[in-house]
Amino acid sequence: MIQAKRHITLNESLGADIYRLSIQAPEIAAAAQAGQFIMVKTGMGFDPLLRRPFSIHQAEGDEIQILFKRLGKGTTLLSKLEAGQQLDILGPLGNAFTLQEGPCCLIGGGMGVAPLLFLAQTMRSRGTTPHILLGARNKAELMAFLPAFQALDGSLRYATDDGSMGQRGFIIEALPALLAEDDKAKWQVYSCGPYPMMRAVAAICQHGWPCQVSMETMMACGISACLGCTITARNTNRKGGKYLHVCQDGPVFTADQIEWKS
Amino acid sequence: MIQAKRHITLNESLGADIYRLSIQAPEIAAAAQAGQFIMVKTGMGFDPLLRRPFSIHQAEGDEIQILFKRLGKGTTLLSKLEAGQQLDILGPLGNAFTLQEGPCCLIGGGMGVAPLLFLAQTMRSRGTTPHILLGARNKAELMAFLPAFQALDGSLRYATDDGSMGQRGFIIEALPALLAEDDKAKWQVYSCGPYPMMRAVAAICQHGWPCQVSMETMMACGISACLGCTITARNTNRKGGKYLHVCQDGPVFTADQIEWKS
Amino acid sequence: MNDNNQDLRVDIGGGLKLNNPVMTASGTFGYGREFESLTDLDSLGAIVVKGISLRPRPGNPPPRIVETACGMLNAIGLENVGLEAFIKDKLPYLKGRKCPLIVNILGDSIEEYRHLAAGLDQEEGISAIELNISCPNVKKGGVAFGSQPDLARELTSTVRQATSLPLIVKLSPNVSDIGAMARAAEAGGANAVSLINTLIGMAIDIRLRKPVLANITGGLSGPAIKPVALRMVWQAAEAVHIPVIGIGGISTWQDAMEFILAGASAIQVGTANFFNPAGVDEIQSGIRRYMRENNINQFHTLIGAARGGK
Amino acid sequence: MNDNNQDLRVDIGGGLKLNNPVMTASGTFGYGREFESLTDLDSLGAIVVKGISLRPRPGNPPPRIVETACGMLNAIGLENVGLEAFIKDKLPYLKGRKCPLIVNILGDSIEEYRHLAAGLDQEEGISAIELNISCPNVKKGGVAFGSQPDLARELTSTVRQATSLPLIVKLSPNVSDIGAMARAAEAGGANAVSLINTLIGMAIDIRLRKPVLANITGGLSGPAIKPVALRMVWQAAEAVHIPVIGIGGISTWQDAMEFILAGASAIQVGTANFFNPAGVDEIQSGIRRYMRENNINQFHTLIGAARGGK
Ligand SMILES: Cc1cc2nc3c(=O)[nH]c(=O)nc-3n(C[C@H](O)[C@H](O)[C@H](O)COP(=O)(O)OP(=O)(O)OC[C@H]3O[C@@H](n4cnc5c(N)ncnc54)[C@H](O)[C@@H]3O)c2cc1C
Ligand SMILES: Cc1cc2nc3c(=O)[nH]c(=O)nc-3n(C[C@H](O)[C@H](O)[C@H](O)COP(=O)(O)OP(=O)(O)OC[C@H]3O[C@@H](n4cnc5c(N)ncnc54)[C@H](O)[C@@H]3O)c2cc1C
Ligand SMILES: Cc1cc2nc3c(=O)[nH]c(=O)nc-3n(C[C@H](O)[C@H](O)[C@H](O)COP(=O)(O)O)c2cc1C
Ligand SMILES: Cc1cc2nc3c(=O)[nH]c(=O)nc-3n(C[C@H](O)[C@H](O)[C@H](O)COP(=O)(O)O)c2cc1C
Ligand code: FES
Ligand code: FES
Repeated sequence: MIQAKRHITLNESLGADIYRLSIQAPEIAAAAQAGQFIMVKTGMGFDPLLRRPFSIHQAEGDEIQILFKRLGKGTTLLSKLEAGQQLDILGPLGNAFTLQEGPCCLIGGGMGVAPLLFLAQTMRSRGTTPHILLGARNKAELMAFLPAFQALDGSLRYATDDGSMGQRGFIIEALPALLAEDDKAKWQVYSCGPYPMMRAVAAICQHGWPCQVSMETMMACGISACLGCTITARNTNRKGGKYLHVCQDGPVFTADQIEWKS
Repeated sequence: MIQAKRHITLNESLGADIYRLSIQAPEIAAAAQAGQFIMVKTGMGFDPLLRRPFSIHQAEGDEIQILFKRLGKGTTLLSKLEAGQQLDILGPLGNAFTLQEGPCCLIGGGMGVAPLLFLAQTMRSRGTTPHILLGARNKAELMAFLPAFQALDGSLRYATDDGSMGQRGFIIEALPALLAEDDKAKWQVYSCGPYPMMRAVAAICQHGWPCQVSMETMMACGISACLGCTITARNTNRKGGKYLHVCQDGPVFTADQIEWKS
Repeated sequence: MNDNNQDLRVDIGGGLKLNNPVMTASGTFGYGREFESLTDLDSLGAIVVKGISLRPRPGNPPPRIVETACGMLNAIGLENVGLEAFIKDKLPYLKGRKCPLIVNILGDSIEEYRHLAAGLDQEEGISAIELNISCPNVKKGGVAFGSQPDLARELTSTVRQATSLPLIVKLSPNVSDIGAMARAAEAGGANAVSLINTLIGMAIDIRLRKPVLANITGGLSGPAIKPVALRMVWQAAEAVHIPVIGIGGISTWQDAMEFILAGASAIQVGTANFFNPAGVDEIQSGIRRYMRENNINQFHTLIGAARGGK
Repeated sequence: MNDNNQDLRVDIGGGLKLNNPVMTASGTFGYGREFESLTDLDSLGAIVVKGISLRPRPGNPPPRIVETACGMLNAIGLENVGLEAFIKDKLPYLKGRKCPLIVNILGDSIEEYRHLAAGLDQEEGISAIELNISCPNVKKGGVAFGSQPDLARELTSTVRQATSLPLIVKLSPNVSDIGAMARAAEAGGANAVSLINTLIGMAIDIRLRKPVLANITGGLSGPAIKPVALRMVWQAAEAVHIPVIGIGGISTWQDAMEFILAGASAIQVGTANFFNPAGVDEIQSGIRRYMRENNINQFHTLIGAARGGK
C-alpha cells in the first residue's frame, strides 16, 4: 500500500457524466487485484475534506484506471483534472474478489461495473470466460462503459431502465434464466451495483449459488483506522462483533455475510 | 454595483507569481473609477470561504482587468483559471481617488501599483501627465507590471529592493527630490503599496502636500455589511466613531485621516 | 408548474407570520439597504438588522475578522449607530420595504435592555424584537446572561414586560445544555428562540506570535459550525413548545432544509450573505422547488419532519 | 544547515518526555500498525491508541460517519477490542516501536475506569494513560463526567490512585467553562490535560428526512473546529499549571504552531490522519523548519509564546 502524488495520464469524458481516469502508479498496478480500490484526494483545500474511494477499473503496465461518475463536490473536482496534473492517491486497499472454479456470472449496474471489468480481465487471463450482465439507466450511461466490456470476448447482455438500449428494465431479471441454463453447475456470481440490485442478486443466489458482492459505505480513511465504514453482518462474527468494516473486511463479501436491509 | 458570474477573457502569467486577469463585465467597466475594487469568489467550495478584494487595474470597453499576485489559497485558485471560464464578481466597490488640480505624483510598490495604472490612464485622458514612481522587490516583479506603465507617456522612475533593475532601494527615496523639483507647486501625491511605504509617503507629505493613500485590510463582504474592515482614524469622525471602514469610507483616504501605526 | 401552489407562510410566534421562512441574520446584512441592488429585499421572510444598543458603540479595534477553514471569526464588538440614530436614519428606509423588520438588541445591563425594548415599542414598522443575550464580544454583563438559565429567564421576562412586540430570544451555543437555555427563554415569556449565535474561537498569527484579532477571541460563524447549530436546533425544538429559528452556517437551500426538518420554523442566513449576497433568494427558491418535487403544499408540515419517532 | 540544532524534546508531565511534540489522536490512528507503511511510527512524539474499554464494544450501528464543511461527524460508538484483546493482540506490536505509547481509556462507570487503569498499570511498554471523560457517543455515564467539574475531579483522582503511570485527562469542548474543567482535572491529580475532544453535531438527510447518523448526533472533528479548540487551549493554559496538549483540526504545521504558541506543550493530530496519512511527518518537519528559520533551538521556549501580556 502506498500513498503518493502521481501523474494523471488520461481523464476522458465518456458521456452521461462518466469519466475514465488513468494514473501512473506502477506499485499499485503491480499489486492490485480485482475488487480492490484506491482513495483519492480530489482537491487541494479542506472542502471536500476526505478522500474518495474508487474501485480499480483496470490495472495494466504502469497504470491504473478508475471509472467514475460526477455526483458531488469531489467527483466534480476530479472531472476537471487533466493529463499531466498530479493526483494524491492511496492504495491498493481492501480485499479482492475470490476466484472460484465453475462457470461464472458478473452482474453489475451503474458505476458498479467499474471493478467488474478488472475482474473479467483477470478471469480471461486465467482462461475463464465469464458471462457478463450489465445494467444502466439509459443508452448514454450504458455507452460510457459498454465498449470496454465488448472488447473482451465472451457472453455479454445488457439492459437499460428506460429501454433506450438493450433489454428494458433491470438486468437482474436476466439472472435466473442464465443460472437455469446450466442448473446443475455450481455457478459463481459476482456482483457490484446499487444496493437494491445486489440485494436482489443475493436473494436469487441464496438458493444455492455462491455469490460475492462489492459493498459501498461512507469511508473516512480506507485503512481501517476510523472504524466508520461499517455495515451490519448477518451473524455475529468470530470476534464477537456484529459489524463488518467495508475497507478492511471488504469491499467484497459473500452475500450471506450481510444483513440485507429492506 | 452588480454581482454576477462573468467570462474570463484573459489570464496571463507575468512572472514573479503575478497574473493579469481580464473579465467581461460591461456594467462594471462603465461605472468603475480609479481606486475602486471588486470582490471575487475564487473557488467553488467553502474553502476559501470569503471573496477576495482586488483593485481595478484597467477598465476599457466591456472589460475590466485585475493584476494579482499568487499568495495563498484564493490567489492560487485564481491563477489556475482560464479564458472562457466564469468568475463570480461583485463590484465596483469603494470610493475612488479624487482628482485634484496641480502636478501629481503616483507612487506605488508591489501589487499596490494595480490601481495606479487605472488612475494614470484616467489622468492622461483628462490631459494631466502624472509623474510615476514604482517600486518592486526585484527585476522579475518589476517587469511583470512595468511595461503597462511604460505604454503611457510621461515621467516614470523605478527602483528594486535588490537593485536588479532601476535604482537600488526603496522608491520613496526618490519622492522628496521630485517634490523639491517644483517646491512652490501644490503637488498631489497618490500612493498605494505596502503599509510601511504608505506610512513613509504620508510622513513626507505631511509637510504640506496633499496625499491620498489606498488602504488594505481583511474584508468579509466589501459592501459595508460586516463592519470587519476597520482601520483606526487619526481623529474621531463626525459620527462620533474613531474607526474607518475601508470598503465604504475607502479604500482611498487622505493620509491625514489615518492613525499610522509604527 | 405553478409556483403559487406552494404556501411558504409560517408563524414564528407572538402572531408574527412570515411570507416565507428565509430571514437574514443580525450583523450580516447591515441595515438592509447595503443589499438593495443585490437581492430582492421585499421578498425576504424578514430582515433582522445589526444589533442595536442604547448608545452608539464604536466597536473593537482592528483587526476584527479572520478567515478560518470553512468559516470566519469576527470580533466586531457590536459596533452600531445606537437607538436614536437607528430610528432616525435607518428605520425610515426599512419601514418602506414590504418584508417584516426584526430589530436585534443588546445591552450591558438588564436596565439597558428594558429601555431599548421600550423605545422600540413606540415605533411603527417593527415586527419583532430579537434579544441577543449571547454576544461573546462584549466583556461585561452580556456574556453571563447567555450561559446561565436563571439570568436568561430574568432578562427575557424584563424585556417581555417592556414591549408588546413579538419577542425572539437569541441563544448562545457556548453552553453545555442548550435545552435548558431554550426553556429559560420560554419560561421568561419569549415567543420564539433563535439559535445559534457564534461559537467562541480564536486564531494566532504565527509570524507575529500573537492572536490575530485585537480582541484575542472572536465569534466563529459560517459552514464550519453548521453541524453544531443543527444539533442545538434539534435539541431546542425538543425542549420547548414555542417556534425555533435556526441559524448557523446556512449557505444553501439544502442547509436550510436540514434545519427545518430538524424542527426550525424558519431560518436565518448569516455569513453566507458576505460571499453570496444573492443566497437568500436562492435558498427561498430551493425550498419552494423541494416542496414542489415532493408534492408538499404547506411549508409548515415540513417543520421537524425528520424527528419521526423522537 | 544541520537539523540537529533544533531540540524538539518536550516534557508533558509526570516525567514523560517526548522526542518531539507531534502525537496522533485517539481513534484516528487505529492501533498504529495501520499506518506502518505510510508514516514513520518510530519518529512520532507518541502514539495514542483508540479508546479501550474493559470489555470489547461493538460500537454503533451504521451509518457512523458523514462529511461536513471542512470537517466530519463520527458516531463510532467507541468500538474497540477491549482490554484483554488489546493487551494480547495489539500491545506486542506497539511495544516494539521506538515511540512512547499512550493508552486512551473509557468506561461507563468510575469502577470501570479504575479497573482499566489498574489493568494497564501492570503492563510493560505503556508510557501514559489518557482518560477520555468526554465521549459524546456513549449515552450513559461518560457524558456527565465531561461536563461537570466535580465528577471530572472525582474520576481523575480515582484513576490517579489506581496507576502510577503519567495521567492525561482529555477534556470535552461541550461545556461553557473549559477552564473550570481543566482545573478540576488538575485538582484530581492529572499530570496533563489534553483538549479538545469532538463537538457534538448532527446532519440530516433531506431526501430520507431523518438524521444521517444512526446515533442521531455525532462528534464533529477536523479543520472546522480548529478555532474553537485553539481558544479552549488558550483558556486551559491560563487555568492550570500542568502541561496542556492541543487537539482539534490540526492538519498542517502552521496549525500545530498556533496551538503551541497558544500554550500547548504538545499536540495531537486526529482527522488529518485520514486524508493525509503522512501529515504527522510533515508537521514535525514544519515545526523544525520554523524553529530553524526563527533561530530557536529549544522547542519549549515556544510554548505559550503568543500569550505575551496575558
Ligand atoms: C469501495 C468503494 C468503491 C467505489 N468505487 C466507485 C467507482 O469505481 N466509481 C464511482 O463512480 N464511484 C465509486 N464509489 C462511490 C464514490 O466513492 C462516490 O461516488 C464519491 O465518493 C462521491 O463523491 P462526491 O464528493 O462527488 O459526492 P458527495 O457530494 O460527497 O456525495 C455524493 C454521494 O456519494 C457518497 N460518498 C461521498 N463520499 C464518500 C466516501 N468518502 N465514501 C463512500 N461514499 C461516499 C455519499 O453516499 C453521497 O451521498 C465507490 C465507493 C466505495 C465505498
Ligand atoms: C481594497 C483591496 C484591494 C486589493 N487589491 C489587490 C490587487 O489589486 N492585487 C493583489 O494582488 N492584491 C490585492 N489586494 C490583496 C488581496 O486581496 C490579497 O492578496 C488576497 O486576498 C490574498 O488571498 P489568498 O487567498 O491568496 O491569500 P490568503 O492565504 O488568504 O492570505 C494571504 C494574505 O492575504 C491577505 N488577505 C486574505 N484575504 C483577504 C481579504 N478578504 N481581504 C484583504 N486581505 C486579505 C491576508 O493579509 C493574508 O495574510 C487587495 C486588498 C484590498 C483590501
Ligand atoms: C460579522 C458578524 C456580525 C454579527 N453581529 C451580530 C449582532 O450584532 N447581533 C447578533 O445577535 N448576532 C450577530 N452575529 C451572529 C449572526 O447573526 C449569526 O448568529 C451567526 O453568525 C451564525 O450564523 P452564520 O454561520 O450563518 O453566520 C454576527 C455575525 C457576524 C459574522
Ligand atoms: C473517527 C474518530 C474516532 C475517535 N475516537 C476517539 C476515542 O476513542 N477516544 C478519544 O478520546 N477520542 C476519540 N476521537 C477524538 C479525537 O481523538 C480528537 O480529540 C478529535 O477528533 C479532535 O481532533 P481532530 O479535529 O484533529 O480530529 C475520535 C475522533 C474521530 C474522528
Ligand atoms: S474507512 Fe476508515 S475504517 Fe474503513
Ligand atoms: S468588508 Fe464588510 S464592512 Fe467592509
